[in-house]
Amino acid sequence: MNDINDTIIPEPVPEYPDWRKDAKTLTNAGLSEEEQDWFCDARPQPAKKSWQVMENFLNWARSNSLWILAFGTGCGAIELRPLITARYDISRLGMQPRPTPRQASVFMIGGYVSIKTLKRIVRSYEQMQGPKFVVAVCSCAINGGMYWDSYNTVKRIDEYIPVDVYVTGCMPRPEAVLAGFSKLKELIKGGKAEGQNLYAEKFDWYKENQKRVIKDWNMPDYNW
Amino acid sequence: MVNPMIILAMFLLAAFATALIDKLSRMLAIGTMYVVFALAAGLGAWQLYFLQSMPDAQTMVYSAGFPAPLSIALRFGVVEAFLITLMNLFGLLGGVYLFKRFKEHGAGAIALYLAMLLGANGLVLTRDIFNSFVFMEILSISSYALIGLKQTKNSLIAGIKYMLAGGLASALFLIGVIFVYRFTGTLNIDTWIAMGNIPSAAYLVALFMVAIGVFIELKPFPANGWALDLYQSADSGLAAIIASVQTGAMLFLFYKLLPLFIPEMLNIFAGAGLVSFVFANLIALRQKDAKRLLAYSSTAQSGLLVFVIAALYLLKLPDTIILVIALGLFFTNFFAKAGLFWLAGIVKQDNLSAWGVLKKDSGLLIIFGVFVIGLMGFPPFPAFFAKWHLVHIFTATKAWIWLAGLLLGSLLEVGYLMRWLGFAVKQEHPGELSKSFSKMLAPMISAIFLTTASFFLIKLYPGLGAFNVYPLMALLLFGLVDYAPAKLKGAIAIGVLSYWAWFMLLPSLPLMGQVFAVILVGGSIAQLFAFMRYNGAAEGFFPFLTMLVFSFGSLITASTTMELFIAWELMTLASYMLILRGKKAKDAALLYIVFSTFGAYLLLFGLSLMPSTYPGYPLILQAGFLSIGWVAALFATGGFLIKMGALGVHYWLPSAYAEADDETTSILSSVLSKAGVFGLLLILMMISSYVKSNSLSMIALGWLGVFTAFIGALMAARQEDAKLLLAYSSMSQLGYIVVGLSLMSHLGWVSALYMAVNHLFFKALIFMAMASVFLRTGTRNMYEMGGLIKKMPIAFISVLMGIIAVSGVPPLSGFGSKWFIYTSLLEQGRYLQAGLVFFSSAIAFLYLYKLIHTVFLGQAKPNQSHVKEAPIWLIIPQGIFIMAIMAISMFPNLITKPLSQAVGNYIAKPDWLSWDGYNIVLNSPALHGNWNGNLVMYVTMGVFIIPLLWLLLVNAKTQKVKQFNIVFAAERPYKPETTHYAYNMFAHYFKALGFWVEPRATAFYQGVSEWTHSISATLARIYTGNGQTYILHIFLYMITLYLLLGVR
Amino acid sequence: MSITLKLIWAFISLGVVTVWGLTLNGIVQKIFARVQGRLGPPVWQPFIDIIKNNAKRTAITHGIMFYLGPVFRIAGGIGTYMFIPVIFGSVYFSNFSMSGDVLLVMYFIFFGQLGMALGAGEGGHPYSAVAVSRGLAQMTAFEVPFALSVISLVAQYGTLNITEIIAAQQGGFLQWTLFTNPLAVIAAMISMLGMNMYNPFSVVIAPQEIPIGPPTEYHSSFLGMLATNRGIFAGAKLILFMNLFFGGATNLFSLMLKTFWIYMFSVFVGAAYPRFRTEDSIRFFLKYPTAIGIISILLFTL
Amino acid sequence: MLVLISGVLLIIIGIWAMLTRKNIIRIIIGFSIVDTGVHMIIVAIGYIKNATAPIIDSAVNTSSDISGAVHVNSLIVDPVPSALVLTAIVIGLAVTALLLSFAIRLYKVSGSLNIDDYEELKW
Repeated sequence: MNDINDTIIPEPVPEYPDWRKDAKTLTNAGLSEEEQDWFCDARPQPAKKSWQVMENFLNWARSNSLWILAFGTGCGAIELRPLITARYDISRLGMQPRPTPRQASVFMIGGYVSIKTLKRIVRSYEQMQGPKFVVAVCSCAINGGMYWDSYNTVKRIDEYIPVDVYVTGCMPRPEAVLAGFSKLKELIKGGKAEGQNLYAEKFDWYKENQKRVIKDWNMPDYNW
Repeated sequence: MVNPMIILAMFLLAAFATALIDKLSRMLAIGTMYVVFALAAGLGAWQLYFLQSMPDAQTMVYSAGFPAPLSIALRFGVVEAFLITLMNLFGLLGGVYLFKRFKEHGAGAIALYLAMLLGANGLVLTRDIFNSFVFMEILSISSYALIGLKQTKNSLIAGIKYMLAGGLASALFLIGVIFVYRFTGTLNIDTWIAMGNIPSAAYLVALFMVAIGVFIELKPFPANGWALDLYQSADSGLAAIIASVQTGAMLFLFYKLLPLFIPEMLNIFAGAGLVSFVFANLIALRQKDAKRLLAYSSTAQSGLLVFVIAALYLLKLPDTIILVIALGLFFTNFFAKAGLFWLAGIVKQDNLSAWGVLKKDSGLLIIFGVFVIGLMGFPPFPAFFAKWHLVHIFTATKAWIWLAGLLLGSLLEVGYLMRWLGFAVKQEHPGELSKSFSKMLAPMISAIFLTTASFFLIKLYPGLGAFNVYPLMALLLFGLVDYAPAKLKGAIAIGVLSYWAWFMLLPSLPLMGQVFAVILVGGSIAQLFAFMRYNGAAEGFFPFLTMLVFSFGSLITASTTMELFIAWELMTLASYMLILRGKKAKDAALLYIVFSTFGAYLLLFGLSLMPSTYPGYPLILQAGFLSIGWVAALFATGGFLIKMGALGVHYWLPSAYAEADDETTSILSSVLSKAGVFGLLLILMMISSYVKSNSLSMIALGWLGVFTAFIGALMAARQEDAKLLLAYSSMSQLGYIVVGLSLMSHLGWVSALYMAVNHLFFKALIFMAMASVFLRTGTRNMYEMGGLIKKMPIAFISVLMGIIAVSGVPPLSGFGSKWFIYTSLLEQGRYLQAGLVFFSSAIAFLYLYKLIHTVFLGQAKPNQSHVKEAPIWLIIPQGIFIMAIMAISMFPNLITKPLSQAVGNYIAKPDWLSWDGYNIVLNSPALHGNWNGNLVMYVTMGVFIIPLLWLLLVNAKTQKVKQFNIVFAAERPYKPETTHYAYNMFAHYFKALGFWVEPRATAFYQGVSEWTHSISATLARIYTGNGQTYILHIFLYMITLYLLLGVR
Repeated sequence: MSITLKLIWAFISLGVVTVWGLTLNGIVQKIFARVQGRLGPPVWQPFIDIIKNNAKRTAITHGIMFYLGPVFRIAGGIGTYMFIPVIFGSVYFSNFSMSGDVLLVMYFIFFGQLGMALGAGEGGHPYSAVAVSRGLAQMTAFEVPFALSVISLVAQYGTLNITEIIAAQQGGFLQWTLFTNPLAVIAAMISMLGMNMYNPFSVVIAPQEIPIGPPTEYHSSFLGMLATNRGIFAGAKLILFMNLFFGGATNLFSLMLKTFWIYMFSVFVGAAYPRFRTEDSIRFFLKYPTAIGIISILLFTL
Repeated sequence: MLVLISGVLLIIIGIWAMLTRKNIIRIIIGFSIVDTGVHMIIVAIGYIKNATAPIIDSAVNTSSDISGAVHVNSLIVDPVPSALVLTAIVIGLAVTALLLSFAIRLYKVSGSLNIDDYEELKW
């Protein structure tokens, strides 16, 4: 059932500009004057971990209570249905879909990410409370897949939000997705799934990437 | 002893001399005329003084030195002297008012005016019927001629109509006189009376013709079209004199003739007078033209007076009583009606809605108010006392139809007069007043005279305590200093009222009275702070506020039914004025006063059925021993329930509460409604000897209360206007009080009083907080607000405390009231009522959440970013009430024990109710239960603080975010308006239960109103404007009365 | 008993009910899963979820009332529990039930709901307010049959005191209100379906429609606190029902047994039925259960 | 008796005129006729058949008693109504005169004597 070969662990992005030097002060630049009052403008900060024994215990709890954000961003989201229903039943692993990003801890990117969807993905991701994890499912989320030369699809999702686990396939079978989640659990238990802190540290870089593809940027820069 | 001939001679001499003097100097002629009036009035006054010192003096004077049949007799008794004084005073005032006319028209006008007054004076004095005819004609002809001075089309044709009608009336009179003469052989009225009844149909017909001749001149409905036109078109100064002096003189003539009439005739005239009173008032209801309205009002009033003297005569009451009552009515009318005509001349606006110009001169506005309120028969004006006694007399003689007619007509009168007052106070109008010293003097002096007389009347009236004067004194004194800054006046008012309440009111009361004193007076004083927020003078608040508070005091201390009623009416008046001060409160205030007056009349009738009380001891003390009949109780209860806004008669409540100024609404809701509770409790105490909890009536009252609570809560839940919501909430809460009172048990009354105290605290608290919100946001629509918690945290805390208390959630005191109500209901086996109470109290959550959510939570609106916390003056009362709520929540014994003790004086505390520390233990055979408010408070604090500490520990670093940082289906919101869930918040609820809140009361009252207006409009059609039709009316009227009389 | 000892026992009893309530929640999830042909999460899953939620590293707040909402909620749960005697005859498990009678308990239930509604309101999310309005509307309706059945108990036993009501039911299961006043129990049990907010009365949290209702904006330790309260509050309500209608419990074991089966009633119904709309559920509660409640009162008064 | 009946008849005619004629002057004439009728009634009431006028002259048979008081032995008409009618006539005249002057003024102001043209003041 578990075919781990389908799973790819992403390499860290090799090079990026020295964002600390180039850091522009983002003050909800995309918003009009009036709208700025309605959005918070605090940057996300990297979170500190507690002492190790405690952190191990908490990581165990986190890995056994993975709440998925029920936001089907692409066709791969169809795989979530067999996962949560009788045949695969991820609830036995302590996982369940949550309708609001506030309460979810795993964001499953379900395939191709159009630029329009990216906007929503970014907002939803930023509204999730840390520690938060991203599982990118389908080839399209890894390299664009069949949308390789599309004008409207992003190719590497981890340039925009940090991804913990990729699951390849077009589409991956539920078993593969399940294997991906198992991998994620391992990573969490090992304390290696720190995408949230990565995002906070490289916030400006991520923002720059996001803004590069999203032309009509009318969102706040800090989607708390 | 003054020879009345002197007066007549003086007038004649002056009238003839005028032509000569006018040649010398016009001013001198006018001056001479004034001197004559002054002298005549002085003679009348002197005669009064003389008769007072020598009561047995001979008052009959014979013109030619022979006794009656051979010469004309004049009488100059007390009544005549009084009337002469009044009339000549009036002649003087009216003369001053007409100064410009006299100056313009010269000797002719002066002579005519003198002749007119001569006629009036003669008519009063003479005891000879033919002489009466002569004076009548002098009076009439001079007034015809004076009318002709204003040569406009309308004035002239009205004059012709008047002359034709007057001529016909005098023709009838004359024929009647000559036939009576044929039977009696004399023209002296006293001799006629002495001859007694002559058993002849022809004689009766002749008498009838004499009477109808006079009666037609008194302008009875519907034979009065000519008079209406006359009043409408004539010069206001002249109309004033005709309405007062001419009517007065004719009335007195009618009064002189009364002893001649057989009972059937008296009956007919009383009935005709009453019909005139009711129907003229009914038609007046839809008048838009001020002078025509006054015309209807005048005819109504003369109808009332005819009715009163005829009816009282029929009841064979002593002359003194008839005269005192009739003069009470007459005196008020005399000044008020003429005063209003004079004002009409100053305002110079036909349309009622244009009377807003009066606002340009607050003095005139006050005068206008005095006249209108006096005319309606509110205390302290003499008409009030007259009506009070009339009602008592009619009740005692079981003259139900007369009573009903009297009250109905009075109610209609209140309707249009108050509408008019509303226009004058509220409607803006750009017009100008035509003011001049001569024109201002007359209304001013009559207003002062009327007020002073009333003031002395209420001060000297036998059996009225000093407390009844306080409200009026407060009104007067604060009215005089109304230009002072609001803060100063507020401080003085609070100081004075506190001193009075603490040192004078409280010590004079039994415990139950003290409870109500705390609620009514204490509650008001605490809220007075809010009125100090106004910058500048804030005219119109403090006179009526202090009047209101003092009238609460006199209500509680009232020892007789009359004191009670006076206090009740003064309270109503003061609250009406306060409501009227609201920006758009014109219609709401009218609705309030009409309903209140209706309630007051029910109450008046109820009170008139009550046995006499012991003056000097507060009713609340006596109530335990007094016992009244169920009819009295029923009507009085009806009156009080209207003030409380019980279901069915709640129609006035929402709009009045909503449109009054915010601070006023707070007082209305939290304090004024408790006055109704006081009254209801009083009535229940008086019937407690034979009505028990399981009586059908009390169960019915209980259901009324429960449904009031239920419908009130449902209605509140569907309002979008915060004040309307709170208004319906008040209605609902008062429903609980009614249920509690209806239980007639110790526990039930304690629960009602506990609820009353609680309602005062939390409703005042919420209203004060909401007042500050309205002040800052400038709107009352809740959906236009939102997120104000960050801008106005204190207001939020107040509302939060308030709604926790309203909803009855422990640990705050609200739960206590719920606990008491349930236990008292269940203890008496009122299970189903308890069930519905529970449902209502659950519905309360709907509107309370709506209130706090849509205003303080949710999305803040961009246009309210400037909003800040309210001024300190609004926060002080909130602080007081929060502390009060906390105190009685923490230590419920502070209030439950005194209440139980107070109730225990009337219904003994049962053994099974006991206090164990703070634990109230109920061990009745029917019900066990307990409540320990103190412990609940501690437990709640404990279970609240521990999780809070945990959360602070775990959640130490929490990012504070802004309003749009919400999960919005991966999108971002674009407008706070569309993101704030507020409008029609409980749509689904009313999809299911909407049929309960269909506006049935509204439909009913609007139907009543439409029908009244339609009838009024239809009736008004008989006045076609055609002079011939009016002549026909007179004939048909005469024939109808004749047929009704049934003389064969 | 000294106040300190009392407090300690109250804490112990609170711990017991929390554990039992959360376990029950776990069992319920398991049962729902089995009904749907799944294995379902482990029974201890609610505990893990609570730990995880409390262990979240970040949290946001919309304001002071938002912050206090869960505190109100859990205070309402604990308070409700504190005012109920848990085990009949046991001085240790009577909590602070001497503070008041069943009326106090019924009204204290609102404490948490009101506070939560306010907190959710300050969250600023329209769905929270929508859900609160649904919840309140439904609450007014289902409280009616419950109140009527409590009134019926008053008519039957002449007391509002919970301990006295339990005492009246002692002496064999035939003395339970269930058998002495079946109509009242039926009304109350139907009303409990509404209180527990399982189907068919789950329109308040309706996850597919208004993402889980009032707690839409709640997360991290706030959510953890709410989840803890689910255990305590469920336990408190079940114990209340057990005390009123099923003879109370004289020991911990019979408490668990009875509360389990009382809970199962609404779980079974919830697993089997679809959802009502708000107005439909209001109409439902105000028709049959209310009528049954009224009849049960009339039977005892006439 | 005849005077009485004719007086009543005059009143009826006068009233008929007042009610049916549209011209104000005619109405005033009707009023005047009513007035005259009333006066006739008054006179008729005081009249006693075969009696003389109430003036103590040769037509009246008088006698004096010892005290000097004069007794009238023959029938005389009641003087009071006659006195009254004089006053009434004066008053009636005044009213008629005023009415006519008003009518003239009215005609000057608005150019019509038809009473139907003056219905502005109503309801």
